[in-house]
Amino acid sequence: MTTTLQRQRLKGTVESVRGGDLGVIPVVVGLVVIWTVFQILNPVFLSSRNLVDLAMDSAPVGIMALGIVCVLLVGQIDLSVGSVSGLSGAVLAVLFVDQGLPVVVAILAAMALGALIGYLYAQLFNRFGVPSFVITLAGLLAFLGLQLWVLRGKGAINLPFESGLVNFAQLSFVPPWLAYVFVAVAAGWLFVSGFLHARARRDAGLPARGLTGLLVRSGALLIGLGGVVWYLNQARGVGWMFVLFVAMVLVMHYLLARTKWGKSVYAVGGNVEAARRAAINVKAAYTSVFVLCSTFAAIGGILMAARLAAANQSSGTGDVNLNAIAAAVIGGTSLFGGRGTAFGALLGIVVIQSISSGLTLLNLDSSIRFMVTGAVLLLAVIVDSVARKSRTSHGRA
Amino acid sequence: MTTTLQRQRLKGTVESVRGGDLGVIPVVVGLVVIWTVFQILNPVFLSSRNLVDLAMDSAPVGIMALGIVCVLLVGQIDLSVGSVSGLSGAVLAVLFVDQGLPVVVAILAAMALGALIGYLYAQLFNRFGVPSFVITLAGLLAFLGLQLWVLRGKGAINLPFESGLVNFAQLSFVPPWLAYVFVAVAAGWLFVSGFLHARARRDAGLPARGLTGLLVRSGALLIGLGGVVWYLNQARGVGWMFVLFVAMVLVMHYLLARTKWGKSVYAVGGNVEAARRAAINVKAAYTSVFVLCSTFAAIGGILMAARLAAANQSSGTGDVNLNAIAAAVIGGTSLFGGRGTAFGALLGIVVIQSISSGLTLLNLDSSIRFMVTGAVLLLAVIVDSVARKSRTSHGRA
Amino acid sequence: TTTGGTGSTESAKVAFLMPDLASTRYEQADAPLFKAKMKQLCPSCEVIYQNADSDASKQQQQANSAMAQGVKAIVLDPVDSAAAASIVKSAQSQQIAVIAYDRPIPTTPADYYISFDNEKIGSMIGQSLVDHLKKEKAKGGLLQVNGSPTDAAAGLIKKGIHSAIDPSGFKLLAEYDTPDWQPEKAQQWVAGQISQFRDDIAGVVAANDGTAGGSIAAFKAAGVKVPPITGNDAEVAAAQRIIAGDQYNTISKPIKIVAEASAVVAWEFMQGKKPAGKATLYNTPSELFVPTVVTKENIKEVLFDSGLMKAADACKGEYAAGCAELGIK
Amino acid sequence: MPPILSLRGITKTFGAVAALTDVDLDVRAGQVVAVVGDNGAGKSTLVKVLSGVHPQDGGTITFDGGQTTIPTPAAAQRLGIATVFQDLALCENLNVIENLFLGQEIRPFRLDDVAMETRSHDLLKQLSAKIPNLRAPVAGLSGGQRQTVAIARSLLGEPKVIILDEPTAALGVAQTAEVLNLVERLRENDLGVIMISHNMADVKAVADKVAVLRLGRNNGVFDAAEVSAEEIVAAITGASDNVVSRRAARS
Amino acid sequence: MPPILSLRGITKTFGAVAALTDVDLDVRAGQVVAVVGDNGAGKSTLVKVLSGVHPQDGGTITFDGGQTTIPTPAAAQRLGIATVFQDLALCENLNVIENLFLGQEIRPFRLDDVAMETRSHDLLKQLSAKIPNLRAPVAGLSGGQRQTVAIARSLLGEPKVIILDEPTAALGVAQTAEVLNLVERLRENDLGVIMISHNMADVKAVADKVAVLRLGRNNGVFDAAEVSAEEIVAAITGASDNVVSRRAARS
Ligand SMILES: Nc1ncnc2c1ncn2[C@@H]1O[C@H](COP(=O)(O)OP(=O)(O)OP(=O)(O)O)[C@@H](O)[C@H]1O
Ligand SMILES: Nc1ncnc2c1ncn2[C@@H]1O[C@H](COP(=O)(O)OP(=O)(O)OP(=O)(O)O)[C@@H](O)[C@H]1O
Ligand SMILES: O[C@@H]1[C@@H](O)[C@H](O)OC[C@H]1O
Ligand SMILES: [Mg+2]
Ligand SMILES: [Mg+2]
Repeated sequence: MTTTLQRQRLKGTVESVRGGDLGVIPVVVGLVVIWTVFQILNPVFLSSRNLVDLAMDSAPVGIMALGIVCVLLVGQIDLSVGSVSGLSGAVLAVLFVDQGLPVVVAILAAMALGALIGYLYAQLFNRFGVPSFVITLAGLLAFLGLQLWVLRGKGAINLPFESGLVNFAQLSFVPPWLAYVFVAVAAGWLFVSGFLHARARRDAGLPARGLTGLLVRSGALLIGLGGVVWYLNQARGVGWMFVLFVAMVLVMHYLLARTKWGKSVYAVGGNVEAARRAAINVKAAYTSVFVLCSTFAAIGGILMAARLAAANQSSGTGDVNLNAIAAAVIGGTSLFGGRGTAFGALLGIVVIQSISSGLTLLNLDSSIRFMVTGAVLLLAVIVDSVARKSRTSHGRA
Repeated sequence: MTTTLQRQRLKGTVESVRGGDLGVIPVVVGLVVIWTVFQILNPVFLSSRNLVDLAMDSAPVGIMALGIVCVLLVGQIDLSVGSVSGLSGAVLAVLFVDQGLPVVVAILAAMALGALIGYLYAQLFNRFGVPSFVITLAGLLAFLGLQLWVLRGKGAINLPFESGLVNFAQLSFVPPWLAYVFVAVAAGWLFVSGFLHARARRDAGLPARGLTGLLVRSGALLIGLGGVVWYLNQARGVGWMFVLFVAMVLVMHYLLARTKWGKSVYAVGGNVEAARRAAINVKAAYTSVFVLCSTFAAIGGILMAARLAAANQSSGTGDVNLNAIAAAVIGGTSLFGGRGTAFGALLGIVVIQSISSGLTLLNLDSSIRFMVTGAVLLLAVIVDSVARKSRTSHGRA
Repeated sequence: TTTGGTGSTESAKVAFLMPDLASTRYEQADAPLFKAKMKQLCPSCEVIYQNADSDASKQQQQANSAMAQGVKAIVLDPVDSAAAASIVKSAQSQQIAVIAYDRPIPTTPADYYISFDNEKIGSMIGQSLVDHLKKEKAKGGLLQVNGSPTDAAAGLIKKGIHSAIDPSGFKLLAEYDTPDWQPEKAQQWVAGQISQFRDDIAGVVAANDGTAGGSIAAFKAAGVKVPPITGNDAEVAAAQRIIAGDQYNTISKPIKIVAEASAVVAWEFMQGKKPAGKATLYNTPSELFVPTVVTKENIKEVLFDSGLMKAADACKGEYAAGCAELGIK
Repeated sequence: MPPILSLRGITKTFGAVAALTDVDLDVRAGQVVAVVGDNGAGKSTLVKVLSGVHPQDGGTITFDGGQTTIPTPAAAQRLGIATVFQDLALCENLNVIENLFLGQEIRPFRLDDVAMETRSHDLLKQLSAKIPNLRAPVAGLSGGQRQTVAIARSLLGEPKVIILDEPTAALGVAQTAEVLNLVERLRENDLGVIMISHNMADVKAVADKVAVLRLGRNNGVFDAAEVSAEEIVAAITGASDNVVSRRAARS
Repeated sequence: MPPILSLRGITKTFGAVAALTDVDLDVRAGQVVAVVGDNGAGKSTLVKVLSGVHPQDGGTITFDGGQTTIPTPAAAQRLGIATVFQDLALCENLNVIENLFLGQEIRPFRLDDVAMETRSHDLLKQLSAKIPNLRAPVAGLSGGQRQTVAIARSLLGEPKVIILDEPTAALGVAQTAEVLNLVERLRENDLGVIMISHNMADVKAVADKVAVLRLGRNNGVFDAAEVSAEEIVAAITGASDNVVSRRAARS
């Protein structure tokens, strides 16, 4: 029986690829296209050095996009992550530099403020049913005001370069040997957990991945990730801040895919009435994602301030909001709720930062740069959408 | 039979108000609260003079909000109305001032460009299924770039104060007698059309509004609108630009409520698959709203440039986008499609402009101003949402 | 000291990093002038020009990217003076010279500083207006339209304006930080103040030409006489308004001079030299230039006779008559 | 008389699932063909092919003598095929009248609400519908009320073929009887009717032919008058000894 | 033996529509009560009151001897009331297994997909479900497949009362027979069952009592063994001369 099931499974995979269920493959293809073109236009683009920067720059907004993914998954939105990140950076700077509090206390305070803001949003949403668009638009304005007020009479505050925080965001890289250990552990863990899982499934008479499949998968991870690490190590290596981002992606992936809470988030986004009737605490689900999102925005703001070694009045304004939301959407998260993954945030922000970094290297007029950014963004997503569309026309709407 | 039906109808109305189906009443209540507070804080607020400005300032972004309402009705979004408006103002200025073309030609060209942009969006949406969020985000960037490019080497272009266009947006007001004629015609038309309609319904054996009801309704309009006109006439009166805006609201209201096209828009937003199965040309519906929205954005941009008597590189940036979308949402348009009205755009923009105007008179620090704007916005919408919520809990979800 | 970057001086790279698009000068004046001068000094050198669009993080990315491309010097107009410290640190650790341009970097000394300062600009336009009003024996108070509340440079201009008008004896009726420097916002705010103060407004200090244009439109739209209004940047549109008598002043910054001076300094750094400044400010060898306030009286000489602006651009259509009157050809 | 609608070799797959394989079907004017089959047998997929919702992957459709394709619902409407879908496909935000006339509004540029409301009342009365308020959004309707609205919808226009996918599933006894009456009237008016149903009593009551689908393939076409319910069930389940017959034997 | 669930004077209005007025109902453990009535009679509203979806406006609910309120679905779940809704209420974006275990997942912090998948297979097999792939989103399922999933859902946990709103409406003949078998098993296991149905044959086959709702009010409770289908139909339609009897007379 196992073998027929395995054959079924294989057939399923093949069919699902043929049927257009390509997961993240299209975004990756889009990314490869972008990278190739930029590399042809300027060979610095794929240099280790530039990629090291690209990875570091992705982290703060990427973390914010991770929060946005959660909010979008329940079918809501948060327009205020930019303001919250700016406010959080300002609070951090005032507490740490102006008030001389220990940096850890300042960080925790900024994060707590973020969480509180999310909680406030959730209360307004759950009690009054105000659309989250409006709540967070109000938040966008109000917290920008608060940020200006916190920095009033100061303008900008420098964070000391010597502080661990700034060091973390600018200069601390994983020692090469440790990076390779990480890769090995990841591949090993993927194999062992996959193996145990497959065995449990087989014991229960369910179709399961074969040993070869598991080995290939782990081997691919080992070689792929190992290659990336090796290449980045040609320059300064893998930044700890990027490691933090990836770790957060993995944790969120686990929470969304492998816990009851995660299922409740998808359910609320898919059909809130069905979720309610399944006795899911819908309000708690909303509260959790709003709190997560604002807290992540605060973390993003802290890292942005640390990377800049300064907090100022314009931190978090400009395109931070749109970039965070766009990263989530480009990574395949639906604006209508119920569809998306944590990895999407990672891919999406890498697409956005690649476009930005590639264009930076091209030395264009701002007018042209805006136009090209728009065009490239569109192209990257068209690849993805066409694939998705073929899936829909195959009836997997 | 007619009388029982009439009684039923009356009962229905009473019940529906009691059941929370208050239409626009809650937003109006929110507006009254805002007005009262600002008037107490600064008696200039409700002066004829200030209200005249408020009405004029509402028109450009209000027209853009009208387009947003249409796009939201089909469950899509346009993030680029700001950029399109800025581009349109720039094109107008270049053609009219730099190239010396007749103003009408310049206006038509700018509008045609807007329509073309909408058409382009619709093609990308219909063919590739790219989420409109991403398409219009790309448009936001690309058309901002184009605007900068159109104005390259110039920065800002003055529109002559003497031109009819600038005059229209700044100084031309409806002569008092004509304004009263408009009011009388409106009230008369409301009565006559209502009467004819009621007669047709009665003839068909359907319940219909009674004569008293019709008279009361028209009388209320006559007195209400007449009062407004009288008050504005204490200062400079009713601006033609505001009249244009109101006329566009009325036309859009007619199109949405009383034509086959309007029903198709609501249907696509309510359940696109049901609309498709009802042989509605879904793609045409999307195309029409995207074209409308971008065209309205272009008109808004023309009027903004006219009101400022200049087109510059920052026109249409900043909060123009968010204000247009927020006006639609505050006016009760759902972000998920299928619910909203043209009048919502009018009410929404008046709420937003009232907040902005009220704060303008209060001479606050910008940090406080942002915070207060956020808070007031939220309060205005909470009133509305609470009413809506009571409707939902009455089972009219 | 010039081991940073690759290749010889002949084909060296230099970065020219500008802060925003809100003001058109960076893209339209500073960058082309710098490039032209650089070309003249070193025909084979490459200038990497970037504009950060008011985003300090973006500017940091642009600087990192320039360093990855092996530039030997960076001319930096910081979006945020505090945040620019990171760029200076990082560049100096790679032996890349940083020339602070337009705005200083007070906390971490750069290698050189070339500017006219924004605070000074604020005080000059304010003072010019106050002097004019006193001469005209004007009555009433002033409105102050500042730049973006999130823009550090706007903060400096604002400070400068206050230094001129606070002791002037004219009452400050109200002031406003214009979000994103948007002329439309300035217009709406000024319109509100017109409703409120009517004839009490003796003049308006607007922080740049865009907000000045918005203020003027507000008076026109209210059907009220336009009082004297300041500006800053010497845009063509502002020159036209000055010619037409709608705007009182603007300020012309010697962009050509600073841009070219910075090119010369950058080239010296690229060759491994260490130019000494004319002065020392913020612990940095510095060179400061003085801008010129432009009014109807001197617009011909300052803007047109000097070749900064072409009559063909400004004297079109309705402005032809005004130009003729002032003898601008 | 040739069939008004004739399918040959219709095939449709969804990813790995072959919903229809090589299906044939003929419907004549004035004939009621019941299509029956197990859950997931492909009945609704067949309906969707005929109504232009999901065009087939292979096979041919002949309508009114000529070979044709039905790429969209609009094409189906043009041919004269009206459909009541199993999942109803109503717009929850629109009211009953708007749903009834969706896409077929009277007077496109100045909607004639009087005519539409009158017509709605007539149509629904004919189906014994109990709907308190035609001007309330369908979101508040009961399951059977919605089904009645969907059925009434299909009677607008002048269709030549009507396809009903489980039309009586949610209907009360009275409404079911009315729908069966209606189907008989449609036959009298020379329309072709395809009715999907799981209810053998209803099938036996109105169908002329019974076509059985099993696992996406034809599994026999029977003359309704001659076949017994047990035989149909056997064709559906693929065995004469099945849970239905066992239940029947038990009681 | 006292009823496990007992309703007195339940009232519920939606705006102008009085969906339920003064409704009483009793269900005992080990008893199957069929609730029948015309479309819009208020059956589903009654179900929603009992499952905490729309709390009643007036009246009392007694469960297991004590008076109680059911303000939310979670409260219903805590009491031990499981419901299959007429509109099914599945999450289209989740797969069959996820829908089955929604809100009742095994091992909240490290989901046990092996156990859940095994259990799903068992449950669905018991209902003769034909579902090609349990890991595909329910969006692609046929009407009957969805209904089977919804029914299977209600059997998880340890309910004391199961409410089925038109459980067999979309089911094939085999699946219908399985569900009727299931209902009988539930009775044997001493659960209380409320079954809404329009199908008199099904009602007669498994119900112990038949409660009729008409226009939102009680219209009689009958002993299933003693009442004829015609009598029930007469109570539903409010007249012994009705369209059903006329059809029956005609054929
Ligand atoms: N859009 C779709 N995507 C994927 N699979 C689908 C889709 N639509 C139908 N299927 C599959 O095709 C098969 C046939 O489905 P169909 O709806 O035609 O069945 P049916 O005979 O109508 O069943 P029922 O009696 O339950 O309504 C089923 O296995 C179903 O899961
Ligand atoms: N959420 C709601 N909002 C407004 N009216 C409602 C709502 N739900 C039900 N109704 C109305 O209440 C009445 C009873 O509806 P209910 O769904 O209980 O009927 P039912 O007996 O289940 O009918 P069916 O057999 O058609 O399923 C109907 O007239 C319906 O229109
Ligand atoms: O000229 C001004 C510039 O100095 C300032 O930094 O930014 C705004 C401009 O208008
Ligand atoms: Mg079906
Ligand atoms: Mg029901």
